[in-house]
Amino acid sequence: MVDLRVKIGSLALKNPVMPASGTFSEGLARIFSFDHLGAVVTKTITAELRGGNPTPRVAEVGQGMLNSIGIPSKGVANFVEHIMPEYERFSAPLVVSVSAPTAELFGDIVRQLNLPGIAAIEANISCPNIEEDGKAFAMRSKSTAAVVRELRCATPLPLWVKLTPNTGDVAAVACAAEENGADALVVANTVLAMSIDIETFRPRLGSIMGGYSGPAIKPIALRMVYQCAKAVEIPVIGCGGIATAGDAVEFMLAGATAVQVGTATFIKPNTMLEVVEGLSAFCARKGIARVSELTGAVKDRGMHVDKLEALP
Amino acid sequence: MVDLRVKIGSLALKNPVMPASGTFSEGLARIFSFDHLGAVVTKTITAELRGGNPTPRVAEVGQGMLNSIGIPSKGVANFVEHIMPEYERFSAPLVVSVSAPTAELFGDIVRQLNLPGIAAIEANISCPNIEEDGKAFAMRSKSTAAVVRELRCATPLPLWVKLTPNTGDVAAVACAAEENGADALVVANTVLAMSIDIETFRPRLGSIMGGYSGPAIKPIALRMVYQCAKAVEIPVIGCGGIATAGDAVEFMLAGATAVQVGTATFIKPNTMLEVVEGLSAFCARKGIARVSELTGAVKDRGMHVDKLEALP
Amino acid sequence: MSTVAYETDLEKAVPVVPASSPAFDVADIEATVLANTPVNDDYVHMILDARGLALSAKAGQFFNIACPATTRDLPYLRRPMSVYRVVAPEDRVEFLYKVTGAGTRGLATLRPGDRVSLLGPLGNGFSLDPAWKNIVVLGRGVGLATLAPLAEMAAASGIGVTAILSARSRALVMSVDRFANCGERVEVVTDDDTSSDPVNVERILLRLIEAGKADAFFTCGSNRLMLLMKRVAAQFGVPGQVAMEQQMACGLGMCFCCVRNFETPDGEPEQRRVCLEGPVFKLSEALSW
Amino acid sequence: MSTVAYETDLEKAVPVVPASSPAFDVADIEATVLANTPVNDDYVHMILDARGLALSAKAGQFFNIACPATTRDLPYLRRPMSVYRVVAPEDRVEFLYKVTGAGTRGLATLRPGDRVSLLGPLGNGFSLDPAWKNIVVLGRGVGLATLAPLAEMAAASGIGVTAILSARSRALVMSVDRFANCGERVEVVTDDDTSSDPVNVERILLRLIEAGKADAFFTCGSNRLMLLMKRVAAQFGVPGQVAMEQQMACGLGMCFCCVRNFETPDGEPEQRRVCLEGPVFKLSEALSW
Ligand SMILES: Cc1cc2nc3c(=O)[nH]c(=O)nc-3n(C[C@H](O)[C@H](O)[C@H](O)COP(=O)(O)OP(=O)(O)OC[C@H]3O[C@@H](n4cnc5c(N)ncnc54)[C@H](O)[C@@H]3O)c2cc1C
Ligand SMILES: Cc1cc2nc3c(=O)[nH]c(=O)nc-3n(C[C@H](O)[C@H](O)[C@H](O)COP(=O)(O)OP(=O)(O)OC[C@H]3O[C@@H](n4cnc5c(N)ncnc54)[C@H](O)[C@@H]3O)c2cc1C
Ligand SMILES: Cc1cc2nc3c(=O)[nH]c(=O)nc-3n(C[C@H](O)[C@H](O)[C@H](O)COP(=O)(O)O)c2cc1C
Ligand SMILES: Cc1cc2nc3c(=O)[nH]c(=O)nc-3n(C[C@H](O)[C@H](O)[C@H](O)COP(=O)(O)O)c2cc1C
Ligand code: FES
Ligand code: FES
Repeated sequence: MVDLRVKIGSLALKNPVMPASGTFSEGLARIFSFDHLGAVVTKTITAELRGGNPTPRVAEVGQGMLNSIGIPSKGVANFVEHIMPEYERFSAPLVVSVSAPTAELFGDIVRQLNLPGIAAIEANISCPNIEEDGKAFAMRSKSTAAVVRELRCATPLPLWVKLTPNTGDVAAVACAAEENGADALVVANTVLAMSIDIETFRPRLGSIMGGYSGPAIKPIALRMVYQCAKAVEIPVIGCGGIATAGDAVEFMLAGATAVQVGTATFIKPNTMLEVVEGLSAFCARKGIARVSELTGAVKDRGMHVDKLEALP
Repeated sequence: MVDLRVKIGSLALKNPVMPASGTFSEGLARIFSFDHLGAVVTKTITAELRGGNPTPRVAEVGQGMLNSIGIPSKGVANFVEHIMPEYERFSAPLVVSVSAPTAELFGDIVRQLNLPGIAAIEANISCPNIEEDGKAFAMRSKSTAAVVRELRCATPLPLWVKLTPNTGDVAAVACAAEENGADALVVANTVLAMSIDIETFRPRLGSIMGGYSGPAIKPIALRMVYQCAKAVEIPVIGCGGIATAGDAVEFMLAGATAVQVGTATFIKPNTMLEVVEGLSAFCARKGIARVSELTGAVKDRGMHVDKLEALP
Repeated sequence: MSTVAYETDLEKAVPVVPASSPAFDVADIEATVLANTPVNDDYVHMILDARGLALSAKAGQFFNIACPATTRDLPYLRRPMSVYRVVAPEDRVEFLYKVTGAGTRGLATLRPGDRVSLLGPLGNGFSLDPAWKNIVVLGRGVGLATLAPLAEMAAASGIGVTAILSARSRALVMSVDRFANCGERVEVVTDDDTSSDPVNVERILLRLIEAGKADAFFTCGSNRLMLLMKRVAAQFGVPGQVAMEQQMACGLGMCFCCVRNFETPDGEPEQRRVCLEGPVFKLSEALSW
Repeated sequence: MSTVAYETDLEKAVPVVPASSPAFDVADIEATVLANTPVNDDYVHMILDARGLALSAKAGQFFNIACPATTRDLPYLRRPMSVYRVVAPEDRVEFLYKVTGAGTRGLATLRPGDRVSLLGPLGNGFSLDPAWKNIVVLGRGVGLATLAPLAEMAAASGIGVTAILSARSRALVMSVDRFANCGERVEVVTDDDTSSDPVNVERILLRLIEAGKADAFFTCGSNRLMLLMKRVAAQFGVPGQVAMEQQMACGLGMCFCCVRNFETPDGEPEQRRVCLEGPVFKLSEALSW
């Protein structure tokens, strides 16, 4: 029997597999029980009520998709009253993803979520900081440091910080999050991208640009997990294009302690279960007793990164 | 007859299709004549002699590839004596891609290339600036400004500046290049990425990380072309994942004046010819007299970018 | 399946899905193609051998189908398809689709014996009020695929059906036999002879209302016809249902890709997910698309 | 073809490739599959109907083949494959490949009548010195596919051939008939009976040199055997050629993906492109891989 347990800081998970925020809801419980998952992660919620983006909100592009869902939200009270109870019957720890337009408001929302039944907070800081120039917090070390510091003061819960792949220096942002009290990093969110319908000349998304996800972004997310895991001591949770157990192994080898499955669930709702089972089978075949041994086990010693590639 | 001519600043091209640097050589002339192309662009050359990177230098990842070729170079003299003459027999203007480790050395190399037979210089500034912290010039506006200023003083030839998609703010870098005298921008180079062999636990590339290219990166490059074309007045040349005439149309709608075809040539050596013919057929069907009318013709008026996406 | 393992062949995972548990009302199953035959230039009729939950699909519900890659296309997302017919005792689920883009081109390459992944049944189907005696079904294009099983369900409940089938030309009207077979009155209106003109369709609806043949309205497949039916329904207080389409990713209410605007009974605007809250909605709450 | 149009169906472009011009010695052609038959558990023999330049391929040259997508794999890059046989008068080009990963799994799904894109002929093939009377060919695994046409080419030039075929077991030695048919001496050595042991292979080589049957050495398919042959060749001054493999993208010398290290005659290290400068190299300049 392979030991699938992993630890994200103080939080023990029965296995390293969980959904990515926004690609998962109670609806999936119509297909399998969340008891099989390492954790569940909610769609990002905000304190303010938010409507939705214009349609179309999705475009298929190659082996991936663009979305411009944005973060429609019915607020914290609605979440606590209506959404949270849906997860009570499952043993998987509940991670709540939150967002806010200023560091202070980030503090406010997590203070409202210091509740039994919530195992950790995932701060989606890939959203614009409206107090500065509107760039996402996670684009720069400085704004990341500020928001994480605020969050750290505001919650005693384990604090996961989710980074954006759109920054030029993800390792520096990762360090800023660690130094200011993050317990773990989620690497990463969607890649900003675009598609145009050449028949109508119109952007394929109602919001012109949107987030690219799915297998196509896997090598980019994997590279960032590798860079972040080298840069920080706290656990890194890999996310981006994971669709098979082999992908999960690859992210763990690169340095991830756990993985999040996003878009793949849309293509094959059972993906997370298959990843759990496949990780176990892989370790068994390789004679690996604990899945956690995979973390950072990439054999890169003696290898060097080419200095003439465009290294951020 | 559709008019396929486009102008990149003062340089008139018979059509908007050319190869991307490093994905093209005289070898392709064994399959078709370069007279059919808008321009030819050489593999990046450097002044200093450079050996190659360790193998493996290529990995197939989904609908794209990673490469860690780096920039092996036999120097300028070898280029002028042995490579340039190979292109003399073709009517397509010759664009020479150059790179250097400091702004000053960038100046030095282009001074040696002020030769008849060279129609333009493409500065590949996605290479590390060894005088600063080793980050690629094109990662930041400041280092971009410095190197473009130097280049502008050093050459009277049309100066194209090729940007990296790995920066967090490509539009700002584009502006820095324009303000300092670039005649055109090439958007963009490969995306830094990684892949690990889960059987051997070893990185798939000898240099651990490498450049991601092919259809998988198209929506990212397209987004950057759109952002850059909105930000600058000079022509933008689109590059990244273009494999069909439809892709070329998409890049032109987003704001590109011309396009470069890279990896697709490896998959289908005739791709550039097919794109030229396909552009003509597309315009004919749509009743468009000049292909240049496609540039920036995306119908985005009245549409707005969602502020809650991770906008760089 | 369009999901692909790029990597080393990995141990085949055995999913731990207790599909028989009552809490689980949706399943991702592998069905086997029995037939996949063009009905005319555009439309293909696919018959699958399926098991389990799939056989419980009701009129108006749909499946999210994984479309195979071809030499030309690599469809990534699944495609939602209304159930066209279920013959539960024979383990058969059928679809009728129009070959349009990457996904349906892929579906069209399936041969008998091929396997296809089917997620469902999804969404809320049509509902029939036992008090109704006669209903009117108005459809166009591929909307007929969605309405055909509704007509049969009504017939099975002893509800009379008048079907108004609209199309460009007579040759393109499909499923006339399916509608007629269950003893329904069928009116075919076409663009060719201008009988599909809204004015004429409205005249037919009014006639049916007058004749007491319109206890409820049902429509699918045309925005224009939906708006017409909605107006007439409001005017005469006829209850109605419409099956909507919207681009989807998950089909399960998770991604919020498939929202459309609706109006609540008090006239407030509201975004709803077509996959979860629909695809069948109250005609009175539906808005133009 | 693994290139795929994700977008709207675009006007089919007519390439302006003057394939008949003498300057153009490589072409990307569509060949038709005549047969694609397993020869044993691992290997498949593919026979294509091809035209034009493809029929000029020589032993040691190769084609870069576009492998079809399957439900499991979406190979993106082309795969280089040595020409196994060309029967120009019958428009036939043949390959022998081992089913290994995404590309060859895709190839294995091809059926007679299917089309496959073939770029070539590429690279430099083997060369024979008319002064040679007898050569020795040493191969293992899929390397035999590369060497088989060389043996035939030699036989056609009146050069005697001794073929040493190495394999895990007798059952896995392919093409023995192809080698034997052209009147060659064939020695099969296997791991099973330890006859494939380097010591034994060296003994055979020495015997052939002594017997005057080794005017030149040729090898493909095994690093170990290549090193052995290189050592013996150097010791006895026998000229030699080796066909190398390396992962490729373009196959045309453009991308520099396929470099390997070699040593020049003066012992200097040098990187060369296997696709352009090779795949056949002087044995004396080849290095271990
Ligand atoms: C609930 C529901 C039931 C449906 N039932 C049927 C049916 O029974 N028969 C049938 O032929 N079609 C049906 N459709 C439309 C179907 O899902 C396909 O989208 C459509 O056939 C075109 O897909 P494609 O892959 O061929 O085209 P593509 O151009 O490749 O599609 C690109 C993307 O746009 C989406 N898309 C394109 N057209 C539509 C549309 N009309 N509605 C929703 N998304 C669209 C596709 O799903 C895909 O994500 C239904 C749609 C919905 C939402
Ligand atoms: C000049 C030349 C001639 C060849 N001739 C033959 C032949 O006649 N028969 C045959 O079976 N194979 C031959 N090969 C190897 C062949 O190109 C394939 O790479 C190999 O069959 C495995 O490909 P795959 O797609 O099944 O495996 P995958 O694991 O999917 O391959 C992944 C990548 O690695 C590359 N790769 C894997 N193995 C090799 C290899 N041994 N050499 C080069 N690249 C490799 C593939 O091309 C691909 O880019 C030849 C290679 C070269 C360079
Ligand atoms: C439809 C959709 C909605 C998403 N919503 C959110 C969200 O609310 N909060 C968030 O942090 N990430 C969100 N994401 C990003 C995912 O959590 C994930 O980071 C990204 O999709 C990359 O992983 P994947 O390739 O496995 O999908 C969303 C992604 C998709 C596709
Ligand atoms: C094998 C290979 C080598 C490359 N070498 C160079 C180079 O020397 N200089 C350069 O500016 N870009 C180089 N590039 C990047 C391409 O020019 C192009 O920007 C990138 O591949 C994206 O375009 P594509 O997706 O069409 O390939 C190289 C790309 C590949 C795949
Ligand atoms: S398709 Fe995902 S919510 Fe409807
Ligand atoms: S494969 Fe491109 S240079 Fe050899």
